[in-house]
Parts: sequence; C-alpha cells; structure tokens
Amino acid sequence: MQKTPTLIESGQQSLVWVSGKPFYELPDDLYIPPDALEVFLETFEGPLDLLLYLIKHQNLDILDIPVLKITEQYIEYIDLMQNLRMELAAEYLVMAAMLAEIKSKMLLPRQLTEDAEDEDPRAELIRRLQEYERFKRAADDIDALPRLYRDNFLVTAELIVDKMDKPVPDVELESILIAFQDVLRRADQFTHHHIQREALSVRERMSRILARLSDGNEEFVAFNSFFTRAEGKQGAVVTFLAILELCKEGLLEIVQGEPMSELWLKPIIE
Amino acid sequence: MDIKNIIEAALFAANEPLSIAEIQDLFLLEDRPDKHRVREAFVQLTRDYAEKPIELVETASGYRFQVKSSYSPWVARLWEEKPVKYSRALLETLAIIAYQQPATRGEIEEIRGVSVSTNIIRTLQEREWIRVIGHKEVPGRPALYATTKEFLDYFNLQTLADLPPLASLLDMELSVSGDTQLNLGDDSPIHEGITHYEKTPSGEHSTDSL
Amino acid sequence: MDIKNIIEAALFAANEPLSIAEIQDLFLLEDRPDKHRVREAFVQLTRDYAEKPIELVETASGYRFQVKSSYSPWVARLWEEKPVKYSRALLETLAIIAYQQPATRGEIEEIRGVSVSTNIIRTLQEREWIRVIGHKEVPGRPALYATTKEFLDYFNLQTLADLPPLASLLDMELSVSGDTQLNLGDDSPIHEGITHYEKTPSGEHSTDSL
Repeated sequence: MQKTPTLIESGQQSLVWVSGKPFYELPDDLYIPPDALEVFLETFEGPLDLLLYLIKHQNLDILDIPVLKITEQYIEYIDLMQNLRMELAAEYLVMAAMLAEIKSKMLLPRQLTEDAEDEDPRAELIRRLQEYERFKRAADDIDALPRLYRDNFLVTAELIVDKMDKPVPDVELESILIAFQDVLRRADQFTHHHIQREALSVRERMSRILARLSDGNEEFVAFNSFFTRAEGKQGAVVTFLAILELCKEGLLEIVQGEPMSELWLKPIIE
Repeated sequence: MDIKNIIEAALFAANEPLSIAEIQDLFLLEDRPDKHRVREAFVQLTRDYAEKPIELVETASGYRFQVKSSYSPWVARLWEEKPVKYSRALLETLAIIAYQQPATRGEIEEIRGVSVSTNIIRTLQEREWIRVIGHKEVPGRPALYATTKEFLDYFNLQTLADLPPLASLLDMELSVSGDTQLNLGDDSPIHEGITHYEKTPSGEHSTDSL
Repeated sequence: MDIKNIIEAALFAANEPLSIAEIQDLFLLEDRPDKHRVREAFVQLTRDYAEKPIELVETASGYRFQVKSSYSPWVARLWEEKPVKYSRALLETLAIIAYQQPATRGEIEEIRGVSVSTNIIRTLQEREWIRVIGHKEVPGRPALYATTKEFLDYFNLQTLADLPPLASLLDMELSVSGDTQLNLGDDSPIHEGITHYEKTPSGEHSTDSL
C-alpha cells in the first residue's frame, strides 16, 4: 500500500491512526483511470461490496470503521462517477446518504449517559457489512464446491433394449411454445428476430417443396405442379414465395429450357 | 443374477442418482432385497471401484457413479464448451437462499444491498436449483425460495448440512441486537418456513413443476 | 495419470461412442497415445470388465460401455411407467425446428446460443418428429431439418400453420422491427435473391439465415 497519493487526498494529508496503526498516506485504491470506471463499477455488487472493498484494502477493522474517512472516500468515488455521468444504481446514493447521516451523528457530541443501549450510529452499518461479507464468502465457497460438468461427470453406460420398451415422454404443445418463447427472448438479446405468423406458412411450404423435390425420382419437377387450384390465390402466393425463398437460400434451382417455356425446379442436393 | 451386479448395471444405466427405494423397485417382490442388502451392495461397489477412475457417491437423491474429479481435465475436453462460469450476483443470491432458506427476494436484497434481478431468479429456477416453497404472510405475499435436491445433487452434497460452514458474525461490543440467523445443522428453518405457508394452500406449489 | 484410466473415464462420461481419434484428442500433443496404444487400452478394458455387468463394445462410430443385455429385464424397469422428461434443450430444439424450418443444426445453435447435442437430434429423429429434408448449399453441406407428419399428428395439428401463434405470447418483446429474416411484406430481397443466384448458384446467401 505504498503507492502515491492521488486525486482523493486533497486537503487530507495528516497522519491518521487507525486501530493503533499509523497511516501516512491515503491508499490510492480510489484512483481509477476514467475509462476503467465502468468496468470498476461492474466489479462491485453494490454499495456494501464497495464499502467492504474500501475497508479490506486498507486493513481497517470492520468493527471499528473510521466513518469519517470511509465516508469521504465513498462519496468521493460516487462524485467521480456522477461527474463522469456514469449510470449509478440508486442504492449507491442511498448508501451515500446513510454514511453522511452516520457521519453527522458521530460528529455530534455523544450523549454521555450510562445508557449503553444507546447504539453507536455505526452499528447498523457494521451489522450489514458483516452480514454481507459472510454471504460473499459463502458464495465463493459454493463456487468452489466440486460440481457437475466442471469437476464431476456423470457416468453412464448405454442400455440397449427394444427402444419401444422405454416409454417416451409426453410433450404438450404448449411447452414447445414456451420453449420457443424462451429461446426468442434469449436470442433477442443479441439480435432482433422478426418472426411473423405469415412466415410460418411459407416456411412450411418450403419444407414441403424441398421434401417433394428430394423424395421424387425425377431430377426436375415442373414448377406448375406445385400450384393447385384448390389452394386458391393465397396458396399460390405462399408457394411462390416459398420457391423464391428456397432459391434465394440456394436450395433449389429454377431452370428454363428456352425463353417463355415451362419452368422446372431442381433441388441442389447431393 | 447377483443382486450386486443388477444394482451396478442399473446405476450405470440411469442418468440420475438412484435412491434405495428405486433400486428395490427393480426387483420383483419375491426377490426384493431389503435396505440392508442394498446398502451392503453400495459398500461392496465402493470398494470394487476404489482403484478405478470412477466412483460411487451418495448425493441428496441417491447414489450415482461419477468420474473421479482428478480426471476432469481430460474428460472436460470431450465438450468444446467451457463450463459456465456463474456471476457473483448469481452465486451470492444462491448462497443466501441456500443458507437462509426460505428467503424472500426482499430478504436477499436486504443482505446484498442491491436489487436482485429477475433474470437471476429465473436462471436459478430454470437450473432447478431453487424453487418457490410458499409465500410469506406479509403484504404482497412474496414468494419464499428454497434450494432443491437437484441443487444438492449438482454440488455433490447429501444435505444442506454439508454446505461449507457460514462464517459467524464477529461480536461487536457495540451490541448489535442479537438477531439470529438460521442454523443449517438441522431442518428446522425449512419447517419454520412451512408453518408460514401451510395456511395458504393456494399457489404454493405452482412452481413445483419447474 | 494412466492412459487407460483416462480413456476409461472418458468412455464413461461421454454420451455417445468415442472414436479412436476423439480419444486421442483428449490428450495434449506431447502425451498423445498412438492408435496402437489406444487399442491396447480397449483390449485391457474389455478384459477388466469381463466379469462385470457392463461391457465395452465397438459400434459404427466408436467405442462405448453398455449394460450387458442379460441385465436388461431388471434395468429396463428404471423406465417403467416413468418416462424420462425431455430436457429443456430438446424442447427448444424441437420448437426452433417447428417454427423456423427448414433449419440446420448451426442455425439452431445460433438461436439457442449453445451447441446442440447429437443426442437431441437423434432422439427427435427416433421419435420421428423431425427428419432431414435436404442439405444446405454452404460449406459442409449441413443437413436441413424439418418436422414430420408424425409431429403434426402427435400434436393434433393439421398443418404447421395451426401451431400456436407466437404473437399471443410474445407481446411487444419481439415486435422490434429490425432486420427481418423473411420479409414478406416486401418482395425486393427475394428478387434480389434470384438475381444473385443467377450469377452465383450456391452459397451466396449462407449468412441470411438466422
């Protein structure tokens, strides 16, 4: 901790005694290059985490926090963030207010009564810091536990029976929809997927056309044969779009012997 | 057929831990081994595999074979994806639920000092590590979260008591009101939780299916 | 670590048969056993398990452990009246194929953000809910999957258009316009498609997919 003091030390160079140990300069933990601030903010899980960090990195006793010092550092930090117009969670500001309140209470002359129950203004904060710290440690402990697919792997041996003997799970249509919804919600975080109902029938038609093209023995299938009167205009449009889309995706070829003659479809397969 | 061999075959074929009851069910009534006999088989199997790269372990929902963790550097190469690294926010939330269960979201936020994102709760529920076991009888009736057997299975634990001990609070001479935190040594916290919600039958198992 | 033990661990952990090459890939270059050594391990393992209820077998795509068939009467009871639940990954894969068909595995992976295991595809094919209807003309010529008649029958659908509309559940979340992948309101991209294609019959649009 023998680094050079930096921007926060302004006006505060006096020697400080903390828990019986002299401190000659403020640690520079608070100085972070501005472009790193955002990263810095992300590394803290909240105001308690930040406070704990400040305390730990100065070897301060959590049970006897020098509120003045910590408050100033904390507020300095918050100010810095705000000056840089960083998005700061409201909780950070609430904590700043709480610290300021504790600080002011500490500055007031303590009522010298024998009323020992008259709590130290820091008590609540200390309790919360301690509470948070133990769970922070517990989180590390849990993370360190051996876990499946990282430290342990399940052992399986295949059982060959008539596949029919193993009952197959039932699936409800709704669960597929829900699964897809989840997928889209996740995918939506990276890209915009525009899914519309109309697309579906075209997609289906694409599958059908492809299936027909690949099932048949003929190399070419007449373009016209994909259109049936029974489906009406809409059906024709859907089929047409499907063929165009397949064409665009390089899945089939539209072939014409000579101008104005009949069109043929040919799968680009095998 | 030797009972031990049948149990061994079943443990290998199952994709999940098998409980003693599930193993007993493999046998027709007249051949069904008693619990004692099944346990004995476990002991023998544990011994049989002592020198092998796999081992029989007991987790919350039963027994399973798994690869000894000293082999994970090689075995992990079977999958291209790296195992997911969980965020601190998620781990802290999970830790609070694990040690303080049943816990409401508000209680988690109180401890962490920040709001808990819905995403985290949902991820934990999707992983089937936590579930709603009731609702607290306070305004808003917030959901009470608890960990599941799957959580214990995943982390190789038999019971919550196997979790690493939670650090104790240091004494402050400042005299902080002695609010107790739940002890994990026994089941009582969960039972306490249940008393809360037994009065309110509706909806309490709505998320069981997750 | 002993090479045989590592191979044994990997065979047990893998969900599918492992080829000799896949096994060699588990090792760093300097420790990589040659084919001979791997085969030798197989021979040893076969011997090691001779008396056990499982055995090492060679299949078309490699080696795997399987339960000796004489144990199947007992082991099969694991699944009696207790069909395993399909995993979320499987349902998601099925949903993507249903709504976005024809789709390649790569496309599914891209949407899901994680890789799709061969197992899932196989299970869906075995169930006859999906099938390969062609191959996409991009490098590697990946298979294009589509749902089957059996899929429609199972879910009581006449056509895919009877699938529940997404809109009902997705509300505004997805209506964000942005780049459409299949824009029906506007013909231009499709026409472009044809023009393109006339010059470069294949591959040109490989990235158009999701």
